[in-house]
Amino acid sequence: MLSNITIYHYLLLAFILFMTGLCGVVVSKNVIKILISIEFMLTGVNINFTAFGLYCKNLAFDGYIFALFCIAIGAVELAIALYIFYAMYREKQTSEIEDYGDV
Amino acid sequence: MVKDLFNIFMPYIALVLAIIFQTIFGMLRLHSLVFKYKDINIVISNTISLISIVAAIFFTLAASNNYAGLNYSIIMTPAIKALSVLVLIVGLITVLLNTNLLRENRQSSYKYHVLLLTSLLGAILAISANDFLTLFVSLEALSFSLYFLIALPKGYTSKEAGFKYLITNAVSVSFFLFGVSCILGLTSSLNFSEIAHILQSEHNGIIYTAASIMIMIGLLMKLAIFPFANWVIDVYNGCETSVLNFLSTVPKIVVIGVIIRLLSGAASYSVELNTIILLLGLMTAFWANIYALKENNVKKIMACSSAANAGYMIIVLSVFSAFAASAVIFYLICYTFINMGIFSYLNLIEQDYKNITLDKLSSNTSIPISISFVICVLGLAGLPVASGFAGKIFLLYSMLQSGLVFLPVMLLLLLLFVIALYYYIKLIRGIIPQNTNITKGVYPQNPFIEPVLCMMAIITFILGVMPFSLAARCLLFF
Amino acid sequence: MTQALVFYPTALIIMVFSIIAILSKKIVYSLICAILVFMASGVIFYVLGAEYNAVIQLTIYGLAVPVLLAMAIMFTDVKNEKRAIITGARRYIILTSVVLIIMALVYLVAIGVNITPEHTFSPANTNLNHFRIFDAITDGFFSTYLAAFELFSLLLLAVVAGVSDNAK
Amino acid sequence: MFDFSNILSLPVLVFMPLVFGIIIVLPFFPNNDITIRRFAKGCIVFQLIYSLLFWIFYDKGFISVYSLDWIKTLGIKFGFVMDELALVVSILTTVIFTFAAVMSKLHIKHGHKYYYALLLFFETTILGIFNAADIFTFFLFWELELVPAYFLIGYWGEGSNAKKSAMKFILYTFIGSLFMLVGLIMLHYFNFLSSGSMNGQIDMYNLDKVGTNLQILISVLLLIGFGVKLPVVPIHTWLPDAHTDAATPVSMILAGVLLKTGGYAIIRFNLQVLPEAFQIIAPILAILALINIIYTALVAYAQVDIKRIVAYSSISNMGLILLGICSMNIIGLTGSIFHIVAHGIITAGLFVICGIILLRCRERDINKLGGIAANMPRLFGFATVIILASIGLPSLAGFIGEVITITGALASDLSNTMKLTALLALPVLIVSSCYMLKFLHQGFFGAQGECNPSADIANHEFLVLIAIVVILLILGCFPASLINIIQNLNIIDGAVAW
Amino acid sequence: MSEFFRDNIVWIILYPLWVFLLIGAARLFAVRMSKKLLTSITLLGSSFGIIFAGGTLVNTIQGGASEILFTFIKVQNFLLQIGISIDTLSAVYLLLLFIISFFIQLYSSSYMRQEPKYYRFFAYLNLFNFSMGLLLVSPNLFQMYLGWELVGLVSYLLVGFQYINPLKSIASVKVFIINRIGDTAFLAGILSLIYIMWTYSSAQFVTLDFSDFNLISSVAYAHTNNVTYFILCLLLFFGAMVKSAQFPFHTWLQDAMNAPTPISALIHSATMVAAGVFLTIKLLPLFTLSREVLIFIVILGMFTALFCSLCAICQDNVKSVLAYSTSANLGLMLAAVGYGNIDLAVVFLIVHGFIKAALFLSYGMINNEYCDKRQIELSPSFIVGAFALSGLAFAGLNCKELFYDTFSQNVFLTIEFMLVTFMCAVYIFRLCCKYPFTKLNRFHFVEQISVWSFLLIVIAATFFINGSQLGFPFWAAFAGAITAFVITIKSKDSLLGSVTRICKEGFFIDRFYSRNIYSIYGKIANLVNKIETFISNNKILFKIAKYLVKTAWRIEKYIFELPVSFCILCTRFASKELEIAQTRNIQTYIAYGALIIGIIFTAVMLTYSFIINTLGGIG
Repeated sequence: MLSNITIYHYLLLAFILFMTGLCGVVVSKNVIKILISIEFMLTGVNINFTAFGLYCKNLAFDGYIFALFCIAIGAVELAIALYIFYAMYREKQTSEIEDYGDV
Repeated sequence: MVKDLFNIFMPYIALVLAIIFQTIFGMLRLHSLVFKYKDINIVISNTISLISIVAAIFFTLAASNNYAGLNYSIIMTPAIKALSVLVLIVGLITVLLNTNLLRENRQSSYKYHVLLLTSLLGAILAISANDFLTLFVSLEALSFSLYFLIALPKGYTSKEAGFKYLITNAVSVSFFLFGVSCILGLTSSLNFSEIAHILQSEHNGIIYTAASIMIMIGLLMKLAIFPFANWVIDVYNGCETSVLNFLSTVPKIVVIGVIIRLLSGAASYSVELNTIILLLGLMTAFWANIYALKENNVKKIMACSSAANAGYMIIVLSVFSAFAASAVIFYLICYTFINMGIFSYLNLIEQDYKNITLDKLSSNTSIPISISFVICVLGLAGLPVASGFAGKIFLLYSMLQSGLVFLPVMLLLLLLFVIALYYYIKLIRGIIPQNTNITKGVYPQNPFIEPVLCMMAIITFILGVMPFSLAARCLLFF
Repeated sequence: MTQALVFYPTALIIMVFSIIAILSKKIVYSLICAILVFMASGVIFYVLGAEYNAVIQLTIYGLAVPVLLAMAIMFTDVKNEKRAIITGARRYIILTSVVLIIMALVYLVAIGVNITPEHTFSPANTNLNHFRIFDAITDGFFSTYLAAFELFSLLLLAVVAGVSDNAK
Repeated sequence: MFDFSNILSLPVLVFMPLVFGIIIVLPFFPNNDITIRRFAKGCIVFQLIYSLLFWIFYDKGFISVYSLDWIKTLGIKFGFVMDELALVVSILTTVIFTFAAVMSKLHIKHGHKYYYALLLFFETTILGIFNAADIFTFFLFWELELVPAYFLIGYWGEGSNAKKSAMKFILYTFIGSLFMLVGLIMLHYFNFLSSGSMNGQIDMYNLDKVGTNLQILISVLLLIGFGVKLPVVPIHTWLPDAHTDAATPVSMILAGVLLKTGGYAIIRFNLQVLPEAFQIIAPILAILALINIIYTALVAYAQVDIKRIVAYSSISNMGLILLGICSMNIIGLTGSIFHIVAHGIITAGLFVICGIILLRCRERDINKLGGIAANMPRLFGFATVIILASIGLPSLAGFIGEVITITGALASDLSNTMKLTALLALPVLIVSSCYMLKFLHQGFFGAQGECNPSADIANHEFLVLIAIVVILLILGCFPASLINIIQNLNIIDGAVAW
Repeated sequence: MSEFFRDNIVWIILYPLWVFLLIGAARLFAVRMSKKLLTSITLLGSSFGIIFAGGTLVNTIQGGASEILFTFIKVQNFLLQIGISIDTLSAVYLLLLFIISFFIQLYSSSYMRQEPKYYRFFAYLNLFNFSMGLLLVSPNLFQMYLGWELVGLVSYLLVGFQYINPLKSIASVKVFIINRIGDTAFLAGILSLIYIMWTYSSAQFVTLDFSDFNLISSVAYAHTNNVTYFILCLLLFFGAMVKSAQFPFHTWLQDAMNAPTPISALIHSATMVAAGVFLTIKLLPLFTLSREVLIFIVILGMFTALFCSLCAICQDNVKSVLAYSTSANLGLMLAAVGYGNIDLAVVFLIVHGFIKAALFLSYGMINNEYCDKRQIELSPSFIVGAFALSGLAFAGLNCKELFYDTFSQNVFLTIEFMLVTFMCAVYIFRLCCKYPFTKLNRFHFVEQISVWSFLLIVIAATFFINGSQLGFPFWAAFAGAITAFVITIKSKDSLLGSVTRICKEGFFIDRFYSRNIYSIYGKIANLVNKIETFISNNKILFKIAKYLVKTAWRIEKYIFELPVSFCILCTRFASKELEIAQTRNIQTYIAYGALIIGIIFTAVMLTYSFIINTLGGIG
């Protein structure tokens, strides 16, 4: 049983990674760690997509394509986040998320 | 392909051309080479954007109804057309109102236009997208540009608002993607039509509902639906009004349009999903209305109102029927115009005050302006003469049509309208001039604001008094 | 069997290091762990037959993103995190996540015992022809997902425009 | 020969005040208080004359219709219709607005332009309610009336917390009207299901195929809306506050006309459209009406604020009107409509008196008032007549309404509850005389109180009061003049025919 | 000729109304009008009234007449008409009304000459004439109710005439409200009767004409059980009871004594209060069918007579004594009506009216409210009236004898009647003994005319009424008079100085009225006084009413305002909580969001699976 790797193994892995990412978003104190956690969530999603891309009956490999877009967009999102974070940082000189709650 | 071009892509191409032109123009700083006048770059880029948006509106209207392109990944129906035009109109108005924003950021005027046009492009593409990938990318285009637009004004608060919007969106998009991946696994397809076709023939288990809910979370977070609604207050508060005008309407139009399509196709076969959406809508409306009661800051009140209105629409959408969809679209149209009116008034005030509280609302005493504002607020409150009244009647009627089961929901909805009335009246009360010294701002006024506001009030009034033509049109959509 | 031999260590790396990345107090450690997780997921992609995804994952998440993050850490002079006090709803969300993960594990074990053909996803093509996959992907990019693809490029342009001016 | 009835047009009747109101607000209009006041007064008097023309050219079976497509897909029209009931209440409206406009002279001290514009707008909305032919037209005006009412109460109020009261009024009414809206929509929809055609006209509804339970549901939903306006006891608490805090002319309108819209609507909808359901609800409603009558009369006695006393007496009288409607026969209905008119005039008169006292004495606490009779004998005379009318003395209008109403309830065939209710409602004659005479003798009698009223009534107040007294006397001595008009009403035939 | 009077009596009844309106309009528009003119037009009305009523009386001896003037209300089968109907009774009563009115108006012109509100007073007098006329000539019960209410109104207005005095104004309110109770019951009775007739009679319209009353009563009696019929009759009789100041409601007459004395004479002793007797006579066809009602009327009347006489003995105030006496005598009249002797009741009504009016007037003549007088004095005419009232002489004597004859069949009634006669003499002569007599001056000339006219009428009536003999009532009255003397002398406050002293020295009297007997008398007086104060303060009623009002107000404040305050509280609480949730930290938002959506999801899924498992699916 364990030697036979099915799609469920991948899905479980993806789910665990996603949940870990979610927990990370919620508990992290540092902005950068939050961003990393978001990337974890996206990675989990990507594993899901790739697994489905391989394992389901879709011959167009939509899952792969979707995963590619996800990777790219995730990176862009991270870049924007860092940009805005840096702009904020210049005002406040702190990287703790708790300190960014003035509005 | 040529036919495709004319039927679907011409609006996009108009916008894309404008984006490219703006980028080149701005990045190379051509304006400073050609013109010496300080504000001329703002004028030029405004003009280009306006022309492109008007062209896009024109092309959208000219496109044929009912067309699908790119292997059914993009489609065009009358409803989509209407919503696209609505989005473009919001873009147009936003461009007209941007003086305050750009005055402080003269250098980044082109940046503003590129981002605005990109988000418009993303928005209209998202409305007509027929598969999840296109939808995902266009939604991201919309929100990425919005991150920048929110963070664009100088100062810390706008940055924080942008950052919060970003984090919320990133998490919600992750949920959305997870859901989409599950749907992909279940149906082996990303295309809405195919998914609907497959789901009709297959049994839907808990995984399906969970996946749909995750997709919905991704979408509803943009609407500020209850458990994910708190961001809306912080973000609106830190947002500049012309951007807010955009933020409070465009994502709403897009997401409602998408949800209508999803529910009418793929996801309408799950009672659980509809129930959850209904519950979320009700909770949102309660949360927003109650939160707004004690609020004194107009932007925060508008944030709550925005969430509450999204809640009403979601409630009606959950009892999905063709009539309900038409009613929601009608309501959405009314709401958009009202919202634009209100934010243009706030824009007028924001010239003088950064933090708009209720007692500062009356700083401008011009009578037609005040009356226009009052008409718009009446529209939000759903009192007659303004379009919100007709919209609410349509919403309720569609609930009734879906069966007597929804009578309690209808009554709850009514209760919500009443609670909402309380803070809308506070707004109206705020507009009545007190005996305070009126301090006019140092800046020259944006000449577009007052005409825009009056126009919105007139539209609201006309839609309120004679809703029939538009309503009839909306009924034909489905 | 070879799949299993690759899968389990990689999965273990992903799980362990992702948790370490979240729990570690030093932000640099988190970054390193994150890099490990991203790379390991690249391996997973490879195992799943998506070489292109794997390559892109490794280049973007393995190189570009860590560099970006490292620069951000450098620029922002990040201090080590104080001990996280997890309160309120956050505590419950962690609890729920853990419970959900355990439930999923149990579910998998239960299913793994009685996997029936109907419930099993099988690979779409047993003989994976990598060129065929490549064809399919490019075909998708330039026919069905053309709009998305183009829009993505415009998105990049907009982001560049957005970032360019003020990030001195 | 020129036929005068050709100039009678319902849209003109309804919208004329609005047009005048807009003219006042327009920027070119002189911003002179006196000019504005005279112009507005002229408009309202003109409106009165115009509405009286409808009465003069009234002949039996007279129905004037005006209709325009509004929302075609739902069969909703924008239409007006005037039958005898609408005629009677419309004239009541114009009369009371005339009184209110005349009384505004001393009571309104700021914001003349907007005050008079809103007053005219208010008149339009109320006339719209009374003459609406279509349920959505009706609802439109019903909601619209909140806007001027809110501002008139809140911004020209005499009380210290006028704005709060206005808000309370708005919220109560709005809650009610939303329930009503559900009811109306259901009515419309089930009419469509039952008759197969979308139709919004009030007199065309046909719910034969709709189950009784559903009809009751609709009827109850509508009643919640109307009950707030009427008001029925558990949901009446907005009324004393609003009436107390509003300026006197506004109080006159509120009590004289606005409450009557509730009674009117119950007759129009619950009785005319949903008679079967109302047949079942009526006995229960009659008990509520009884509570209304007796309970609020008792509460009125506990009040010390003169305007509150009058406000509670209004509730009590509205209960009587409700009782008459509940009896579901010609006598009761005639009594109700008669009492609608009579009480409208009486309560306007009472508020005029309160207003004059407030203005002269700057005191509204009944314990601190006193001795007005000695200083203002003319006011005292009028007050005596109006108060006597309000406690139902024969030869004045109030008595006729009360007697016919109670007789109608007694003659009701619905159930024995109604008869018992009718007899139990009679003690209101005693209780009402208690609180009203308390008002009279504490306010007017006795040695001179703390306040020192300086002057007797002014000329314009005199005119209003004499008009009120004359109307009360005419209605009280020759009630047949009004009853004969009401008798021709079609609803009444319907009520018997079911 | 007499037909002319009969047919035009309606103008005579309407004339006072016009005068009233004329005065009102004149005052309203501040037109000056001389007092003489005013008095003369008023007197003109009354004098013509006397002529017409007399003429009509002559005519009606041959038979009555009735005529419908106009339809007041006509809704479906609810028909109320205003008309005029004259029979002997009403003609006699009208005559009484106009005669007394005439002289009292004359009297008032002198009495009220210092009153600044002279015009108003005369306007009210005219209004009274009109409303009383309306009541008397009413062809149906409903019109009678109209008049009934109107006379009540006039009474109220006149009691509160000196409203500057807060005590008087409160008294007027009390008078009105107690009258109102009776009126309401009366109205309830009328409406019930209408309802019964609608249900059971074949007639299309129920007008409640007095001419139809035989039919009406038979129908009503046939279709109701005994209790219902009794209650119905009682409701109707209630009106009469209150108006005639019978036992539990007699207190309003005391309050009514706050009115100017001419009014006490006109309204509160001679005419209006006797309307109850008039109504009872009119409704007798209804009452006779039920023995219980008649018994009730007799018992009530006799009891009131006894009770009020007892009360009167204890009073010191002349007007109060007279008021109690009025109640007592009206009780006697009602008892007579209940006993079936209508003629006696009517005769006594007239005689008593004149006597009482004369008594009041002669008291008021001296003790004018407008003169500042410290001490109460009486005029000689008062003693003449006292003789008549007590039954020692003149028409009073005749009536008492007739009463004795009527009641002689029943021992209890006879005894009671004797007691009443005895006490009547006691209280009236006690007054005569207590207060000194005074000389009249020329200012009282006009007043004297009125008083002596009344007394002359009474004296003249002696010769027209049968039964002038010195029977038991005379002796009872005589004994009463003696007792009064003795009591007055015994008590030290006597003002008849010399006589008092002589009697005091006579030891046999001292012995006779030993301390014990005297204290018994004192105790009874105290007891009666207690009951009286208890009733007159309306303690129970007041307490109940107060409690009701308080409770209602509390409900109003605490319960019906509850939704509002509850909403406010809830909203406050909720918005506070929401404020806490709005932490401004984006992580908490996400955390709460994820948690809540998880809970909702789980709950909904569980609910639906439960529904599907238990109900086997929805569709």
